[in-house]
Amino acid sequence: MNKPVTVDESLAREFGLTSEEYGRVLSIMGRTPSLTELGVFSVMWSEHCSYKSSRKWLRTLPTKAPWVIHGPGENAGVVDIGQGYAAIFKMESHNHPSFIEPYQGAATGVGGILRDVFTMGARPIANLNALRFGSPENPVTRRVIDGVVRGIGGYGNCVGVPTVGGEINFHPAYDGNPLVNAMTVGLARKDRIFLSAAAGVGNPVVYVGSRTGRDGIHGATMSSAEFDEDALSKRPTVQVGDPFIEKLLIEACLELMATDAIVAIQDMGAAGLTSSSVEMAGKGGVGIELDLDAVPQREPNMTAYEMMLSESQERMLMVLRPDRTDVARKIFEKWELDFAIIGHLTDTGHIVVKHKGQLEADIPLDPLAEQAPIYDRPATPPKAPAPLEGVHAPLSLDATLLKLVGSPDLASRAWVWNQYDSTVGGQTVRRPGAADAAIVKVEDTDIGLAITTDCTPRYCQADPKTGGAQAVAEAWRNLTATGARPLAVTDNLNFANPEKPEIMGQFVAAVEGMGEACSALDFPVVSGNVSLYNETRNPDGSTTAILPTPAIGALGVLDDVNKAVGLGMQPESEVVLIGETKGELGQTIWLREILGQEAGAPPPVDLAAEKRNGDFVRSAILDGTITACHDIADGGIMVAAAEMVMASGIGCELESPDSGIRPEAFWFGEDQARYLACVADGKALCERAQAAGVPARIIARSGGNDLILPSGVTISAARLKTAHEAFFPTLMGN
Amino acid sequence: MKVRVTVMLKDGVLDPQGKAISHALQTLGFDGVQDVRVGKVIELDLPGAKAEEAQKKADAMARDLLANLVIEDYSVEVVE
Amino acid sequence: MKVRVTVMLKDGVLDPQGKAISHALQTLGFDGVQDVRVGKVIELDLPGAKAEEAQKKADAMARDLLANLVIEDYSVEVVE
Amino acid sequence: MKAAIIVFPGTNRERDMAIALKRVTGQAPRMIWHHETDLGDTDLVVLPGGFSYGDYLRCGAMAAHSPIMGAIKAFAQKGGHVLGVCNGFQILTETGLLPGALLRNANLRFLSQDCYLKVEAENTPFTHKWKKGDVFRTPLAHGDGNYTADIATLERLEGEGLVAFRYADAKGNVQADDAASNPNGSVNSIAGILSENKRICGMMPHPEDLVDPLMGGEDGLPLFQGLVEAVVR
Ligand SMILES: Nc1ncnc2c1ncn2[C@@H]1O[C@H](COP(=O)(O)OP(=O)(O)O)[C@@H](O)[C@H]1O
Ligand SMILES: [Mg+2]
Repeated sequence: MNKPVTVDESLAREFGLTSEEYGRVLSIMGRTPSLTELGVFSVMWSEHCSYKSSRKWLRTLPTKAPWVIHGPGENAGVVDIGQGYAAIFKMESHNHPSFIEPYQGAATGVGGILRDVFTMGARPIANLNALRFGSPENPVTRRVIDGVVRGIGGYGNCVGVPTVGGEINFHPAYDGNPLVNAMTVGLARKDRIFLSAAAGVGNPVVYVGSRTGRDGIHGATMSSAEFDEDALSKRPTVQVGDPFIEKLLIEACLELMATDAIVAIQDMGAAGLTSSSVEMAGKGGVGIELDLDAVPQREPNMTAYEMMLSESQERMLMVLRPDRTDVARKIFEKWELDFAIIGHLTDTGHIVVKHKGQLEADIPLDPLAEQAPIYDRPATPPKAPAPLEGVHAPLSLDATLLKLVGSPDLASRAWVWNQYDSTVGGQTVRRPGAADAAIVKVEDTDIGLAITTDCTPRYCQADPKTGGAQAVAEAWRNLTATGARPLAVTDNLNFANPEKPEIMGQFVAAVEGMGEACSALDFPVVSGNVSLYNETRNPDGSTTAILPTPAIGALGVLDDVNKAVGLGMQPESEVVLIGETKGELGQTIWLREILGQEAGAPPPVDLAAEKRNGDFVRSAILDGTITACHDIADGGIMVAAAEMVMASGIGCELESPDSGIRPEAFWFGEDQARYLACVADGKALCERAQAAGVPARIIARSGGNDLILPSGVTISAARLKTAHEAFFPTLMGN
Repeated sequence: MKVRVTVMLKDGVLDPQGKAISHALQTLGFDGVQDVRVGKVIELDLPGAKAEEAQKKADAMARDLLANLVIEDYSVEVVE
Repeated sequence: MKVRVTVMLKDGVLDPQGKAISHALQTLGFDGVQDVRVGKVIELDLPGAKAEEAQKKADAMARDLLANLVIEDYSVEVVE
Repeated sequence: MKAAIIVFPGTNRERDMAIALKRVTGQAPRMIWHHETDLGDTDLVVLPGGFSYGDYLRCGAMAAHSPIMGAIKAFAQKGGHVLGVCNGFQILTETGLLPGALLRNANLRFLSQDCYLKVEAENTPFTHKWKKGDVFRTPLAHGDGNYTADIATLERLEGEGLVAFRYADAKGNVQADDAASNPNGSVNSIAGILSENKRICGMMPHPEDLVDPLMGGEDGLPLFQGLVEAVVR
């Protein structure tokens, strides 16, 4: 960009601003902006940074509870977990970069979300990832999986944060637009939380971490644009992550945070130096002046525009107490990281950027934020799905079960999680696959954190509102099934082009469903991320939208982690089915895998029943009655029972339901708010449930090593496992 | 014919390995090292192929598999 | 001076990466590939150094750090 | 037993190791930054797991040149006890304190899973709590754990009883060409080796991550308990 460019409306449009938005820039500036100024506006007003299409709806989500310390608005959400500790967590997407370069896209996604968490003073203690891939038959899918899984592992393993959970779905709707949502949970003392609002006119603005290169310029605007074949020519924006530097940055920042040097701190995420400096100064109601000559640079001859928009990874911006800069400098020198004072706070309320003696930008911060566009985009309410009728089972129960446990969405994910270090840190109480939520202990205490991510996109596609509520309910249920008390939610709302009313309609309905569920379950949203324009333009001009995917990341707490239960079948137990079964087959895995249909309405979500059943289960776990528990989700009761058998190798004999429901609907229906629980005395638990108004019945007795169906057909745990574990190694070739 | 395909990160793309090595060399007392870039070399044995053919083949292999053209450049060299 | 240090696994040390690439190339339909070996190339910029001096320096760096002589061989080449 | 854990830039299992050591000694081990040149008063030096220098170039290569390594070599020469786990093992081979090298895992993927180890050498400071042939479970987590050495070295290791642990199945069967029981493809299924004086041990798996029933078991504990006894004696 060394040629002089003319800033005008057409350039603004190239940068992703509409004509109307450019008009607003002109009126704020009162003159034609410089190239750097236009760059600042374009990224700050991008969908990614401004939430212009979603903000109106995000505001409707419940965000408060007595245990919430910081809700949305900070780098990550903060909740009180007791004994003076806080958990800090958030989820973020790196969808577009992960399609262009799966390894680096996923790796830098992990790096970015880690920074959002440790920038608040937390040591990251767990990573999770929610992934959506295209059809397994599509050859591109393999390449994407391979790169994404290596990238997540490559980054997370190196920084030494255990990757303890996540989820994966496959659907052709993600063929050209996979979803990579990464979540980090960190731990801090609750009186040592660091925020991003700058304060103290004259205080130094300090840059630490890696040097700035020309990486990812316009990444924020790219992630706000729909994908077309040109995407591949936009490739030079690919950023490369350096997890080694990130590890040093974590240690150096935490060491500095133990002192009183920091006034404010903010990671440089999307739109790097621009968004971090604008947000810090804006939130603090001060001005900021930057001298780009002082910015550590990796490449020669970088322009102000390039430096302001670079998305080089592993960088942080801080405001320090002036008398503590030397303390800080020493710490960063010890960790061999760049440290530079690149500016100071002012009282002007402007961001002023200077480079090589030139004034490159001078923008008033208030209008930049306050006049940022907000859209109330037209939304067409989704059509109610036609009810499912007249389906019947073509296969025996045992053949159906073996097919289901080996199907892409239900098959073992061990191939994936075995590439993630899940034990580093020495606090992982339940590793992937051992319980419905991962459990990580808070070192030196008995506190356990339960963590999960959930979303069922096929439900959301059929009925976004129910799907949004179901995602929240399932996350809440997964935490509950370990014995944890669910505390709060982070989300990653992945949708297609919001300028299309039917897509906006999906978004609005899903948020509405989420909000209702969060309210009913006392489960506020404390942080999140929105990723729009997830669609692919096909060569014939048509577009393929992803399934609406409001991924939910959720956190719960166990005051005594020793009371946590896993999902492995226990010996000499009765297995109690908790919750009501009507045999809902609409949008089930059974329907899709066995009959090849995606049809009907998703199972209804009854939030009162959800709460009642869950509270009952939790209390029976915490008093030691329930010794293993598994929520019933994709695949229904029989798949849940099979998963319990596979987890411990201990078998069980299922009883004939005698329910008046057709067997396939009883065993494979996906009715919500249900659990399987191992107890010594099933009858006693059922009586207790009845008293609490919770439907419960004994469904099986454990023993041996086989799953015995009501028909008497016997499937060994080993045979189940063979069917369960084949999918990924076969797909990936090892 | 033996062919050597050398794959290096594109100019401007961050090379974390190169950076770390350059740093380590300094610590070891090797001064005067300005820039370090790390790449891969893949040696292919293509018996029976003539030089030109081998070059072409290796070029196709590099495009299809050996290099990640999003972030890497490659060069092909017939060795013997 | 620019110097290139090429580090390859010693003959006789199993090269799983080479094997995997050879396999992948076959799957992609490239036939006639007999043997694939994968190594590293480290490009060092030594401004001011003369060719001979650069060669010597790079040789020392390779011995000290860049190659592990238990499993690897290296070669040094002055490029420009 | 006084223990010291060496921390390199990128080390990430130092806290796990500290927990395990504290469990058997009742006292927190000292953390020593790699820039130090003096080990102070210690009975045991531990090089823990992680990604020193990002595992760039070769795992352990750059850490092997850290200032502290001089002191560690001197300590070893005087007969000090040194344990290197995972990245620590890689560093020990890179410095030449242990023979051989660790290559990329045979399947070229990072592996994080439980494995079974068969105890091969008895009556060493690291293994004397077990009997030869005992099998125990331990997590492993590495991308480069595929042990290799030239034939002469292998013959010496095997001949002098310097193979500490081998990868095995749950019943103790060792089969080097079986990816299920020898996941990273190590030659002779070697998971850990000893120096000639049996005071230095390097191993890839992480016994320090299995010392608490809450985390799934205590199978790794005997190694640390044994060290306490051996070193105090
Ligand atoms: N879907 C959502 N639900 C709740 N909060 C959200 C959502 N999307 C974004 N937020 C909140 O908005 C703020 C800005 O988010 P983001 O731009 O992703 O932060 P960052 O710049 O740190 O990446 C954060 O506090 C985030 O938690
Ligand atoms: Mg942030």
